[in-house]
Amino acid sequence: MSESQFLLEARDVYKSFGLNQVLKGITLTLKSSEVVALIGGNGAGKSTLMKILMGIYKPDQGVFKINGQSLENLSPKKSMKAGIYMVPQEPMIFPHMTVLDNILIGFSGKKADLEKKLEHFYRQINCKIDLKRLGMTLSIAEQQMVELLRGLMRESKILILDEPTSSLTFDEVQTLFEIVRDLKKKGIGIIYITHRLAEVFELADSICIMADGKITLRGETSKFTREMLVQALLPPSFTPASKTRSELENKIRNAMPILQLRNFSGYGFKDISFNVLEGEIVGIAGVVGAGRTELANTIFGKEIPLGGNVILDGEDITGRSTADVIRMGINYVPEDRRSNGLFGISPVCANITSALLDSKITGNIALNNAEEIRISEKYIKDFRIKVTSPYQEAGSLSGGNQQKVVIARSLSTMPKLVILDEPTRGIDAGARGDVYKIIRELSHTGVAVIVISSDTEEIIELADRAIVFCRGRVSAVLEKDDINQQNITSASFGIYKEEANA
Amino acid sequence: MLKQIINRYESKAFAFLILMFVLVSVVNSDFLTGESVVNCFNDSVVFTLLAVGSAFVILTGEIDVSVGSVLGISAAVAATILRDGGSLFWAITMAICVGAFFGLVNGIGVAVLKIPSLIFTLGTYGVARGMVYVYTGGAWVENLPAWFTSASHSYLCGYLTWYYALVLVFVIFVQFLLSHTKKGHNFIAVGDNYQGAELVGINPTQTKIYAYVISGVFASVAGLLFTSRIGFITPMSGNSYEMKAIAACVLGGISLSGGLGTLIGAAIGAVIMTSITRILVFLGLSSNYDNTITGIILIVIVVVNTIIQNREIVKSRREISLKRIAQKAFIDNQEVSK
Amino acid sequence: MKRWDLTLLVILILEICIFAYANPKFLMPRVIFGSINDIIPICIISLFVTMVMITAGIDIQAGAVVGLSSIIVGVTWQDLGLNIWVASLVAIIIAALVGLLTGYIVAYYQVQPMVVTLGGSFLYAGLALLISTLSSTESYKGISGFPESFVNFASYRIGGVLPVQVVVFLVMAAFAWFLLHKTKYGRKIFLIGINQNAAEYSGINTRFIIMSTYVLSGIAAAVSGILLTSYLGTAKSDLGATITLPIITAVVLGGTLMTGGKGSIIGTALAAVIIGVLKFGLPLCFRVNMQYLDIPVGLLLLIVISARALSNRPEVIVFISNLKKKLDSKQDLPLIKTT
Amino acid sequence: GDLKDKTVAFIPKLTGNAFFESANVGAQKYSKKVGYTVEYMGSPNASVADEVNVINQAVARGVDAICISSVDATGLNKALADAMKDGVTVVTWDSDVGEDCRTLMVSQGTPDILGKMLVDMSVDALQKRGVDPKKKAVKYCWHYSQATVADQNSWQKEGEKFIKANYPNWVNVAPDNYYSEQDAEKAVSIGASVLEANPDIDLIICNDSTALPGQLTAAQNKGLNKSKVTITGFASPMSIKNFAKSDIIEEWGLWDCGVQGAIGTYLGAYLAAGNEVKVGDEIDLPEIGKIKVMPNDSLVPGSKTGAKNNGVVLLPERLVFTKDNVDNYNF
Ligand SMILES: Nc1ncnc2c1ncn2[C@@H]1O[C@H](COP(=O)(O)OP(=O)(O)OP(=O)(O)O)[C@@H](O)[C@H]1O
Ligand SMILES: Nc1ncnc2c1ncn2[C@@H]1O[C@H](COP(=O)(O)OP(=O)(O)OP(=O)(O)O)[C@@H](O)[C@H]1O
Ligand SMILES: [Mg+2]
Ligand SMILES: [Mg+2]
Repeated sequence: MSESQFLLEARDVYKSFGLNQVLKGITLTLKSSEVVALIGGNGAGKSTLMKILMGIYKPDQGVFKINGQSLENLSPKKSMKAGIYMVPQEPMIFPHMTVLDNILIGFSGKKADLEKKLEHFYRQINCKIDLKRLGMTLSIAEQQMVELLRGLMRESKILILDEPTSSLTFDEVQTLFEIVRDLKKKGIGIIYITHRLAEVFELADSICIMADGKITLRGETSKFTREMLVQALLPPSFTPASKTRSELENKIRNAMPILQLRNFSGYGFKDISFNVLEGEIVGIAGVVGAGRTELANTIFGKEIPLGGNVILDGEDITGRSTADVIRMGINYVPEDRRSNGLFGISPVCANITSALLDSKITGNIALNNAEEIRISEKYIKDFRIKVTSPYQEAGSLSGGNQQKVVIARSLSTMPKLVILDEPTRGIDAGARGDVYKIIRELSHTGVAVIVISSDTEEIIELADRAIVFCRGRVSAVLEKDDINQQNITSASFGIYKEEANA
Repeated sequence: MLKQIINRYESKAFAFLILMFVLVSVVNSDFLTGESVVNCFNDSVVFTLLAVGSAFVILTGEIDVSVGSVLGISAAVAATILRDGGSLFWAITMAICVGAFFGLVNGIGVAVLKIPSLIFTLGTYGVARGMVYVYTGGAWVENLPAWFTSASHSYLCGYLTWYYALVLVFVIFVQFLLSHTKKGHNFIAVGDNYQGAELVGINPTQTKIYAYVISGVFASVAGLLFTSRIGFITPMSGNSYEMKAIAACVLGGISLSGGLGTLIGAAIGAVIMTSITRILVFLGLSSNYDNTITGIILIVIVVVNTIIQNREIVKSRREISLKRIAQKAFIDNQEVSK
Repeated sequence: MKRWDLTLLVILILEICIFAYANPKFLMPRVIFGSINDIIPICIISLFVTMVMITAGIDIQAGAVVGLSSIIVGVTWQDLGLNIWVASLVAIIIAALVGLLTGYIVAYYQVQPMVVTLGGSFLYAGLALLISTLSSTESYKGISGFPESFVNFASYRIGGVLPVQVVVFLVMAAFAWFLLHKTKYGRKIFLIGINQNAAEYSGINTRFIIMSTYVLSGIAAAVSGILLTSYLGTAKSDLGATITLPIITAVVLGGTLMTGGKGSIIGTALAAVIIGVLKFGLPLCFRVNMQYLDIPVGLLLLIVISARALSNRPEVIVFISNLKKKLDSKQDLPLIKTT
Repeated sequence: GDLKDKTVAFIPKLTGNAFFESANVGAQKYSKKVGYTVEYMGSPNASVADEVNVINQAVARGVDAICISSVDATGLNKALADAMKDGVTVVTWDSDVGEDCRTLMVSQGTPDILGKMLVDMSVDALQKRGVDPKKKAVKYCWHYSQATVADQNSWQKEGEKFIKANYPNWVNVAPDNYYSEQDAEKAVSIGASVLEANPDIDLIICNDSTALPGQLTAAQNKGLNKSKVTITGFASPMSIKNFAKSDIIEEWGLWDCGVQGAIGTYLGAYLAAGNEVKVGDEIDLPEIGKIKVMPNDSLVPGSKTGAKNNGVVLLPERLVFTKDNVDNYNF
């Protein structure tokens, strides 16, 4: 009976997609009241393993046991019956259903009871989404919330959270942590997948590191240090880039403002005024729904402004079309890579040059293939994008490399200002380092950069100046030395007082 | 509750139908005799079944262009049996088997082999139509027993035929199942978000196969009613009905991208589609206008509806955004008042 | 994609070989070119519907536009007294406007293209009939008596062998190929089909491009309508009534993805010819009656598409690659021995 | 010449239509008896492009003669002229093409004969139910397949002319006519609407083989019969038999399309075998009898006739069916 000490056992799991062998004999165990953090680079196979546990993918091979009972031919139905539930990495919302239906679909039982239960969880996670809203009106963050509620409602014995915090902000992450701890007390086993190492130490009982389809390291959290994890995750040749601040400071001090916002208002933000200087990295922090993405979208001509001005290099570009704005010298890396960023079944080179199609560089009428390849290869080299050739399908790249492709696309137009929205969401540590390096190098060349991020560490690491949004307004402007976790957090909730820090 | 009903797309479609009737009555008061109005419904019985069957498939996010041909082959099979003195039971059974068979083939092709539905059903469309010719040798199936054809005009009450009454009750019943049972929800869920449906434990493959089988069976039942109503079967029976069935679904507010719409809507759409022919007669307009008017109604209704819908989506998104900022002001005021 | 084009080429050659074997007459230039005339409208239109479908749209009204342009040629020539070539130009312009309207509704109002063109297929067929009733010639008669130059145009054979229609098709295919695969415009079409949102974030004017593909397909339909009118010597409102589904079949068999983003002009052209040759060869060489042709064409579609879907399955790819490895290793074997 | 090894392609406007299928049955039976071969080739769609396609196929297949009912008066001319250039004999039946693009035409009658026949049947049936067609302002309408179908429209035109000339007091309630596009479902629906929209209608003429049974079904559904409304038209006897037996219809007509098919294909084989005919000649068909070649202008006034192998052959008789004689026919 020693076996049944495990809530879940998955042994020797193999899985390949065509010729791509993703899982090469994974063994994973989970006890009740245990939080196992599963970490690993993009494409390590974490989500694949979880989808196999959920019965969505069929494994090529593998033994699965729950409480010592072996399970065969898993299907989502069977897995759920066995007490497994996964909150997926990519939210799967039914766009034409209300939030209520979205959460309750697939449940049996009286609707009234279910609603009561739902109310309980709503209060617990402090969720404010209107239950009557349609799925299609939800932002990604809200979608993730709904997914989480679905998971909680299941009251399963084994809960899988696949990067649950990638779109959540600080306070919501804290709420989530409380919930996880609460569940743990109830004896529920949790598999927690994340790219944020801080979360691992805060939450996990034990850690599994996955690389190249295998578990390379496993042990109790107390036995690991942050450095050990980083070491285990990074590719052997990786050298982290260092910040050269003093050099930058001089540059910025004499710089001209590239972008000026004057009382700029739109749907989701109001009265925004700030400048971005040549070569400066401005971080925009804030909680979910603070209106940062809306601001970026409105500057980029995707939504109509409601007042104020956007001035780029002395020229008023308020309300111009996207194509115009790109021509004037702004480019934007959208936050939702899958739906707004990437041309999945198109080659990498076509992705990178897609924003150049209106410029003469790629030819007059006929497409200049040689030039296209030249440009693509330059970025592939500069950004160390891992591809077999510039003709590889972009969708087949790992998340980090996809993100680099999208960034390359926005830089290919030689913009004066780049806005990066959540540039490292869902990206592993290695790729993240690369992206940071790209951003810094960019600012060295005099390009102004705005980084929108919900990851406070990222703002601290990158920004020369941080602007914190709260409910559509600027609640604080933090100069370099004031950028820290506490200030950003308090400002995000609109309770930051400059005097207090002075 | 009342407001909800009024806001439903089906109610608007129904209102449009009534408006059509009123306009015609203004021009030609003969139309107002109950008979003509009720006959608009009676005449739609075949298309109602086709449209409702197609609706199942469309709700799951696929399409079925083989229904017209399946109607043809089922009708030919049933009619031949009846003409040769076979029993009604046998005719019905065989027709439904044929429909279910083609539905199953479609379902397997689309759901299991994952072939785009338009293409796969285009293939079965051709095969089924060709089989009508092979089966009948190109000849008409005529002289069906009178009891079978006269059943099509036996009336439940007034001018309402049994056929339409039964089909209507059936459609309402099926709609009830669709919106109030778990299995019913599956169809819409699969069309709304395939992977999401999979994740919450729905078997999308199975659901799609069901949808196609239902569509095939509905088409074959439509074929039976067609046979009974018409009394003879030509090899071209049901030709191009698939497009009209799809048009009926669209008029009834079913989204071709799946996950949105009701069977009631499809049934109303079918009545609108078939009424156009009749209405022209009453308006004294040449039948030459038939297709033109159908096309205009289809395009205008759908364009207007889409514009309104898209506006509403943008509006609600903007409202939500504005509300978020407004909350801030609210909190500020509170703090100040403290 | 290239692989699929090649597969289609092999299927076509196989088909021709089988037919030629069954009936050597099949290969006589006069016979084979004579038959090609009958499928040219489908071939030409499917080239441009390919572009529409790559943007993730669909055009099922092209057949109706064929009839509309034919009757416009007839009516403007006969009743308005326009020069026949001017009349043809008018037809092309009107078809382009029809495409523009359709494209506008699809691109700017975001109405589902299937619905708009379904409505269009009713509307333009209906309009064609109405226009024909305006003519002084009764609708049933078909407008005829066109000038010799026009009537002879479509049946003219260059060098006495190669029909002009085939040349028109080849020129349009080359044009479409260049446009789609070699220009920036074509690249935009692909990108829009793959991800319209991302294309917008790349600054591509997606709506305009989408609209323009419908204009092109409208023009292609008009060209086909004019060719048909010239070939038959008569203008009728129902000329294209039966070609819609064959067009879609050709485009998809040619490897165009229904969801957009993938497709090839060469593939479409080959597929259109495959279907045409099948429809001609079966009656000629195997005495299949034309009314049964839906079955083999339907089956061809089902088999080819199913085979393709299966061959793209991971299991099958693995199997094939294992097979390849085995074959390779077998070939290696003697080498090892000798060394 | 010998007809033995001659092959004739028998081409209908469309397949799957009762009229053409019956004609084919007649042609096949007769060819077996006489000893030539008939191949039935056609498209399920009545479209010019499709029919040209069928002609090209027949020529490519190497038939000796084509016997065709054209969907379009001019659209086939070029294809048929090309076929003749290739040495294929072209005969038309039922529906003609340009007179120089074929040899003989086997006609069921000129449009005015058939138009008049429709009106005559109507008048007879009206009289039988006690209506005086000379006195009463008979309300009538036409219901057939489509405004684009050549022969049906030409009969309607001539019939209408005949009515205007002989029964000027009649009233056409729908001068634009009703069309049901050979769609049976639509024929019933239109049929019912016609009866409802015009409750006092006296006469409906359905010169289309789908429209007639559809219209009769509608009348039957409404509980009408031949004493309340007169419906007549062209359709095969088999398809209307049951309606006649239940007294929904008094009489309807057609010609013996089986004989027409037989004559057409025979003439095709006969001319292909090298025989020559000219206007005025009589051809002796086994079991059918002698038929006379007439000039083309007996069908279309003003048309020319070639010196040899060109002209028109008229079917000897057109048939009117009633419930008493319908059992004598099986097509
Ligand atoms: N449905 C699929 N078909 C083919 N390949 C797939 C499929 N799903 C995943 N893969 C491949 O399997 C590998 C592992 O993917 P997976 O999503 O499991 O990685 P992950 O560890 O979750 O990465 P991330 O941290 O980016 O979420 C990747 O190379 C991916 O391309
Ligand atoms: N109804 C909607 N339909 C589509 N997108 C929406 C809708 N509502 C919001 N969004 C998008 O969701 C995203 C998140 O908006 P939000 O106001 O939360 O911006 P944010 O401050 O950048 O927050 P986040 O941290 O989630 O990026 C934005 O891209 C916004 O445009
Ligand atoms: Mg993952
Ligand atoms: Mg954002």
